[in-house]
Amino acid sequence: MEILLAIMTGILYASGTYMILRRSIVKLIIGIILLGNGVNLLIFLLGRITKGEPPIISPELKHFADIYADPIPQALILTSIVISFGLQAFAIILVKRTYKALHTDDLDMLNTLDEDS
Amino acid sequence: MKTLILRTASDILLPVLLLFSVFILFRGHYLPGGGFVGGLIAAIAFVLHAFAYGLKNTRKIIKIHPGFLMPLGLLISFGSAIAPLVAEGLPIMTGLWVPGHFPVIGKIGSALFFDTGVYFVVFGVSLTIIFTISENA
Amino acid sequence: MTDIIIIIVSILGTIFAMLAAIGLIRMPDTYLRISVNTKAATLGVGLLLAAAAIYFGDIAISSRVLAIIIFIFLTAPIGGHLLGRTGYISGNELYEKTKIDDLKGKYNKKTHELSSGEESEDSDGEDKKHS
Amino acid sequence: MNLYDFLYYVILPLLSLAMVFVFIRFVKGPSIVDRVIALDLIVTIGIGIISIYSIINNQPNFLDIALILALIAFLGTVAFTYYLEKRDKDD
Amino acid sequence: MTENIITYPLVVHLFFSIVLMFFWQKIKVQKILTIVGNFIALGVAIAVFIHIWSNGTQVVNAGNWDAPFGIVFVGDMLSATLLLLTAVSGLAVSIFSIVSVINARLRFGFFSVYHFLLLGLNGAFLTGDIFNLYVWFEIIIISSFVLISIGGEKNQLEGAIKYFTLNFFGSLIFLTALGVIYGLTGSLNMADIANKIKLIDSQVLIDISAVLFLTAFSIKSAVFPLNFWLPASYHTPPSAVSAIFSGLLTKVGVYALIRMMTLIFPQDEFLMNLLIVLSVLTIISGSFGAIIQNNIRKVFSYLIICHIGFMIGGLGVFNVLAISGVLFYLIHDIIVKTNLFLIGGVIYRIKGTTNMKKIGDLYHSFPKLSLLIIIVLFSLVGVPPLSGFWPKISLFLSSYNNENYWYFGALILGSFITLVVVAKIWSEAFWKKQPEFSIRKKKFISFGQLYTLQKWQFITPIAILAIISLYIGFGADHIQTLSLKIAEDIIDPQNYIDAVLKP
Amino acid sequence: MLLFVCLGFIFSFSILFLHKIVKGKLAWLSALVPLSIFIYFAKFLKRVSDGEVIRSSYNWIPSFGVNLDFVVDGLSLLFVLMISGIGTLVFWYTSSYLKGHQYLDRFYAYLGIFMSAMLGLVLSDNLITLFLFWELTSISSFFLIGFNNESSSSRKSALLALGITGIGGLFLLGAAVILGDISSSYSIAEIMQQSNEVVMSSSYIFITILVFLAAFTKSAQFPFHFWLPGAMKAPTPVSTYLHSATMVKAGIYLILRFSPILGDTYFWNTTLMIVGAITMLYTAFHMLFRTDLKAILAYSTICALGIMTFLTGIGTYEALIAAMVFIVVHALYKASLFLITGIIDHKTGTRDITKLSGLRQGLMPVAIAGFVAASISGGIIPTLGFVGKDLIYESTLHSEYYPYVLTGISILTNALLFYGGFLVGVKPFLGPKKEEYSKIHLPSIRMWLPPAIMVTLGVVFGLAPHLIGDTLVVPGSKILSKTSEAFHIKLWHGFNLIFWLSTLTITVGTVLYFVLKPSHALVKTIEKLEYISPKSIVEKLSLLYKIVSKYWTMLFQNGYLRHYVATYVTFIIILVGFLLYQDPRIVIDYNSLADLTVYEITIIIIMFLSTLFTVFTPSRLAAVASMGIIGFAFCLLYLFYSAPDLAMTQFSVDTLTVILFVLVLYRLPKYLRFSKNYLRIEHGILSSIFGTMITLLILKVLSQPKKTEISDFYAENSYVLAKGKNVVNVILVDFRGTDTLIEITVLIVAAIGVFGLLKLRLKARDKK
Amino acid sequence: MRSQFLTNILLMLMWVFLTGSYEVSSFSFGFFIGFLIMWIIGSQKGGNKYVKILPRVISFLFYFLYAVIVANLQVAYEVMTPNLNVKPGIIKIPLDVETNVEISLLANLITLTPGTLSIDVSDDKKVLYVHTMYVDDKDKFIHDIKRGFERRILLITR
Ligand code: NA
Ligand code: NA
Repeated sequence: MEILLAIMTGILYASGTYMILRRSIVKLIIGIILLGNGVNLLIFLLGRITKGEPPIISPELKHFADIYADPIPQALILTSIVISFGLQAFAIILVKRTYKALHTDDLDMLNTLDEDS
Repeated sequence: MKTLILRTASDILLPVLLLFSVFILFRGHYLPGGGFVGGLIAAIAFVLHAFAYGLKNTRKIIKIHPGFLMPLGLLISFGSAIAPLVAEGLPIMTGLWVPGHFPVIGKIGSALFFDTGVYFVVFGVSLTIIFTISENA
Repeated sequence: MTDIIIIIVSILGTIFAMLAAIGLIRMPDTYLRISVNTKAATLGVGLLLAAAAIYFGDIAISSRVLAIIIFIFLTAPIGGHLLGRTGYISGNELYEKTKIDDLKGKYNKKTHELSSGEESEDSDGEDKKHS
Repeated sequence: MNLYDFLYYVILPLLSLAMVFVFIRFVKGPSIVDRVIALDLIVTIGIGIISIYSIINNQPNFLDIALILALIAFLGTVAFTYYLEKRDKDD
Repeated sequence: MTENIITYPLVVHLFFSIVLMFFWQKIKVQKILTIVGNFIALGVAIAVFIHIWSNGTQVVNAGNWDAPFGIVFVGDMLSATLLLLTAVSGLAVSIFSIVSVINARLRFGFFSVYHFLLLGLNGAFLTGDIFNLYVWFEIIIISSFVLISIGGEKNQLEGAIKYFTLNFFGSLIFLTALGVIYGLTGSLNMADIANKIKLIDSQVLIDISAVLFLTAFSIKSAVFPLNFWLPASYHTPPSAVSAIFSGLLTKVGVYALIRMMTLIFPQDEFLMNLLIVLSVLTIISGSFGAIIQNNIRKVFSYLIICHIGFMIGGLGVFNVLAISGVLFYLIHDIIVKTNLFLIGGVIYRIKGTTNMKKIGDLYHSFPKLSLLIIIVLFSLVGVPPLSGFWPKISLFLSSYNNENYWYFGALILGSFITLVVVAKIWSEAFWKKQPEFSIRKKKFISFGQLYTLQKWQFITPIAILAIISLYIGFGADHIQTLSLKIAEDIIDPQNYIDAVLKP
Repeated sequence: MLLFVCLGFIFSFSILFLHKIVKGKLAWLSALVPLSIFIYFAKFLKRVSDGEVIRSSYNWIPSFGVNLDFVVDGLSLLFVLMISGIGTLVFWYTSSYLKGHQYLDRFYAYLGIFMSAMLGLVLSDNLITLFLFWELTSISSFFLIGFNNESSSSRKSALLALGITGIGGLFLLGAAVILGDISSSYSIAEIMQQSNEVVMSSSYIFITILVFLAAFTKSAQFPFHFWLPGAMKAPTPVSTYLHSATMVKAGIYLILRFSPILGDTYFWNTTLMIVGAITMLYTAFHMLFRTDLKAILAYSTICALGIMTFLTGIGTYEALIAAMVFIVVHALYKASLFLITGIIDHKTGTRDITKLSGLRQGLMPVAIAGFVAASISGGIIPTLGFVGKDLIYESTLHSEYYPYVLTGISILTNALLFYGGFLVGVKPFLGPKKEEYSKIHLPSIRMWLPPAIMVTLGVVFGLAPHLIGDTLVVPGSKILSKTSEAFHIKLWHGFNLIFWLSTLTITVGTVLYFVLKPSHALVKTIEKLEYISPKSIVEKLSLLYKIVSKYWTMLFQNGYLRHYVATYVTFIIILVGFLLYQDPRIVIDYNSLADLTVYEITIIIIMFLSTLFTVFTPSRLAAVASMGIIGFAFCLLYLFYSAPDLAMTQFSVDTLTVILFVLVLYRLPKYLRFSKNYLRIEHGILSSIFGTMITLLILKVLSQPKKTEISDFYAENSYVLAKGKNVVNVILVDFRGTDTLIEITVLIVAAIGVFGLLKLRLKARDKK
Repeated sequence: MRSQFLTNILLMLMWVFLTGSYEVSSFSFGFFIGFLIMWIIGSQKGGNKYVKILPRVISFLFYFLYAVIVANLQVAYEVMTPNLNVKPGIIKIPLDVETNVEISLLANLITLTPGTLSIDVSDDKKVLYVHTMYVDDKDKFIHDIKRGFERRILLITR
């Protein structure tokens, strides 16, 4: 299963990157979200996965009796999801503002800047 | 959206979802949940209301401005983070616990306050973002 | 004994879920698909949840499962209504064999106000011309 | 065949299959409303899968996720219809 | 107990950002609060510095969980120095922003976000946990992102989108690296990682994670070819914002590179060579960019890149002398680069543009201000004995002795181009007669129209920072002693590891 | 001593407050500053002539080994007295020359800085301090050349001069640093002790090259000479002081100072001789093609500098003495000629030699001074010039290498210098008086007395060469050539070979003076060859540099975001790919992997297909909906792999994101297919490689064993110590609570940002 | 005021229900939470009515359950048989129910019953548009609805 997930992670990275490389800002944001998912999956996988044993101690126990999933990657991913949410929200609004200012979704219209002014 | 059916539903769902969000918040230390998801659900409750009734009406029914919830929540979390520092000279984030055991919540300690702060922040942030967007959509 | 009940309930649930899925593929227009979705799936998932409630047999868990089921039954038709309405407004075509369309022309194109068509025949007629 | 095996080898695969069917509709569309219907149904079937999965793993906690899914997925549908309506209004 | 003092800078900034949020619309209160807050922060930073100077590395286990189980804050001399510099720049820029940032911006939480930014910077300098570092980075990014884009004119939005996307990419790589390092060591505590990484048998994997970290931090610090976001975005926001960006933001990346290179991957040949190559390219690229620009702020942006090259090259040489040079340069650079953009702001305020082709005559009209500015510009160039000069001794020498001749040459090139560019700025903006056309905006309140107090608010921070750079130059002995002390301290990772893990 | 070295700095700084005085009638008082320095240092003459070396040391930056160590020996005192003496005269002269100038105060400030820098430079015993003052001379020179800053050619010349001397300075720093490292001290005296180690070290050639580059750029040696004629854009006192008498000699000083350390090798001597000779000849001939007085003087200055380099290159005791004497000779006559030119320019408004004649009427004292100066320059007995020339021929004839060739070159150059000196110092005063110059009368004494004093000194020293020889030149040379041999400089050696050579020189010079007539046609001729001159080559190179810069910057910083991203990705691919290629082994223990089940595969397939769908669907909304499915698939995946909290969070965040998207999207236009096909393919390939690499990386990491110390600690203590059973939540609010605190802060900032981004603009618009 | 209190009690019960802990502390905490929620969302329009009707709605759910099962059997037949025999149509049904809750209830109920889907209620609340799979006789269909569900709802709500 890890192999499949590793491939899936690769696909997410690839498709996210591909989307970022498009000219549409909306696609850019979609790409960012895909990459965000991809990296979460990567952390999840590299922290090793365990089936059906959530890191929650049973009500009657004081610590785990059995194997359990590594909680650290989960906590990290949670944090990363929340942070990405903040960033994505802002990015989405940025797109909107940009569209309002420029009336285009085309990133290539945003290249005036780097030339010598 | 001007649809009667949705409005009726959102009337029912709003308090239920809020209740549920608090539930999710408090059980977080023992079971899946916590301040983050709780806060999101609370926000979603109002978002649903806003979809049904429009933003103006939703604003009317919220007593506390969401913009105020953000610093408030952060203050709560911040307070529980530095409480040990101020009170006992312990490092920040050190857990302080009230003796005793409570249903659902379990033990009451600074961690709970911390998570409550998270709840408010997430609630406030999500509402602020969504309200701002819909106002300027 | 509970095992058998669970098996039966879960089979039923699965069948209904499968029905909804197949229905979604087979049905020729949006409205029919919504119909299938709202009904079969709701029942199916309700049964599957019930299976879990039976399995755990704990009052706290059962009450939670009940809450989920209530919730699904509450929201599913509202979702169906919203989708149907939106589908109509955004002009999803009706199946070719559709016989009657009382809704035709009743939505105001700008405001999406829905008239009952009861006030006067004239306005009704005008709306028809529009569409 | 005990209960777990049955759920594991019969029910879950069937539900997965159902999900794939729905996904086919999602891809086919044709209209965005059809896609949203499919999305909604996928989540609904997912809730079913979760409840079976919680039995298999003897983890009642998983049902909470089903609860959250049920609550929130509905909002997704509302959002999409809201969008479609608004878009139509302004065109 | 006393070690808790190192967390005070965080407490102060977080506290003030919260309080500022409560005074959302009250601009006057906000202005006072932010000044008070930054003064307190400076006081705390000085106290922290003295404390660490006299008591050695301080470690706070947040949550009272022993390392490596909780998050640790580690204050060594390196952190203390950077905290102090952050506080100084932070205060200067806050004074500057009181007059230079328009009220509309202030009404939208400018100062609050500003304190969040400083909070992030302080946190990044203090944390001893790699994931925590990521989180601090994110608060830095989002704050800077907000500061860049609020008030979004077209070019600001353009800058913001590029800034966002490329920095997001940096975060992505950071997280990827984090995942790899966690997968390899099962730890997030940097000291612990440093210990555990030695036990990994696959050098290639260590190198890959190093390269990924390096990429992430290089994006932050604008190392070629990962620097594109910087010139694309630094000249768009208000000068106060650019000032804090240019002074501190890229330096966080450099700091992270220093930590990573000295603590986690010390003496890694591959990394060292890579850093040298990158530094040469960065210097060249920065100098290329700087020479062709006409906009002063853009010139400064490219100079930032060029000088980042100086620093990472020294890191690549990796010996006590080179690292002391890097640290000295870092100290100098934070103060001077902050000041440069403040100066850019004043020029903008006077002329309504920072395009060299369109301005002139500053020397004639503002002789004393010009004098102040030339001190800063010469500090930047490293005219001896001003601040930029001294670290070059260490860098020249260490690169030559280490046979990094390309880097040696690049240092000369970079220094030379900086000189030429600064002379060009002087010649164009200060000497030349004001050209005919003036693009001053209609409602623009120019410098001459300001009240005296406001003028002083513009000038004071520049003067303070200029005096500090003069101190760095003339009191180079102090700075060099400090840099050497830090360099000797960090070059042996065991010092840090022992302080954190208390064997 | 420090006080006197820094007196100029103090003076300049005080001008900030005293600018009114300095600008006013009392401006001439500022000459007291150099004068007091002159007097202070003159007191050392006795001790120095006794062979004493006076040191004074001030601690400054011991951690760098940088101290303000000053040493007064023959060489430095010679320079110090020249700097402060000529400085006095120039300061004095300036008070009249720039009388009433708006920025006279600034001018004095620059001069003051320059003077101190120059003093520091020649007095420093510490290489870094020397470099410090060296740079300050370049900087102050920049300000002085650009003094007329409204003229674009002034600014350009200033930039050029700074550019050339600036890069030279950096080379000097390089040399200083390496030298300091080899001998573990920056003290020149100490390095001199270890000159053997330096010469034997592997860095010797490199150091020497750096020193040469520094010296040649500063002293305008071929091919770096071209900045100097341009620097003559500066007001005349500057040309006098910096660009003939003092600063340009800093390079010569440097070579002299370093000759006991680096000298006496084949490389050292030949390089200096060759460069010196080329410079001498090249610029001497150039002199023939100039009509501007200052230009003639500029080229003759370079020529003289060439001679000095050349002499240092010969490197013998006599040659060093000759060089030092020639420095004094040149300073005296060249400074005078410049000041005289300044007077002419001031009075007639032109410096064109073809237009000037008959100025002796009305300017008699100036004319006399001019004649004497020309005589010194031409080496006519009994001036110091004669002494100097004698010494030159003596050294060339006794040179180790090619004595006759060297002597020939020297004769030719000296003859041309003779010509140049008379052209400037004599020709304008001869001939018929022109109408337009009839009203010319003698300027203020402050202007004509300084040159008069200097030429008088030139004669006095000529008659009594021991005045400088025994006190300064010989003691200085002894140190430089590490000898204690006595040497007495004399005016008259009898009718020996050298005398005849001098006579020959003067004869050739005289012939040239009468045969050659400066004309504009000649100027035109030389301008035709300009394109191959070092100046134009350097200008072309700098243009090329700019073009390359532009090309490079446009190549990388081209404004296209996707180009940037592609570069980032490529960067990672190259590095990580390279490393993976080094060790491509991936060993996976298949037993340790989780089993595959139908539902997992289904989820993965759905995730995969919806990812593809998201990427390729032409409908934006469908893409968003598809993102919803991906999010849901993630939710299930997290659930299957024991992460219920993640599943919850992922799904709720995803829904919220979809809502945001939906709220924002409906205003946006439909997706357009913007990108060109080849770009799509290119990006597709790039992305696929990136993705593949990530997959390989994951598999490679997974083949390593996992360490669980920390997770185990959490598992053990989550409930016991932190009182929570949901370990993930305990981590979030307790073990790693700080992360969470900052994470919610991030959210708040994002919200503030959203608020500001959407609202601020509206307000601004409202204001209109 | 009274209805507010009722809602508060209802929320408290739900809390107990969710937590599955039937202790005094749980009840009191639930009441407290409910009170807070009521305070935050303030005087919400329609809240009063919701309070009165909620118990009836819950009892009605069981009727829904029955209806849903019947509905599904029909759909199952339609889906599984090879030919599509549907003759769909959208039909306008005049309403006698008046309150929002009644209308919503009716609409949702219709949606959950055999072959029908409520699409929308007209803005003047006079008619309900229903999509149905089988239109054989329009008038009979309207009559069935009015006699069946609408009457039942009115019976319960009034
Ligand atoms: Na704690
Ligand atoms: Na139905």
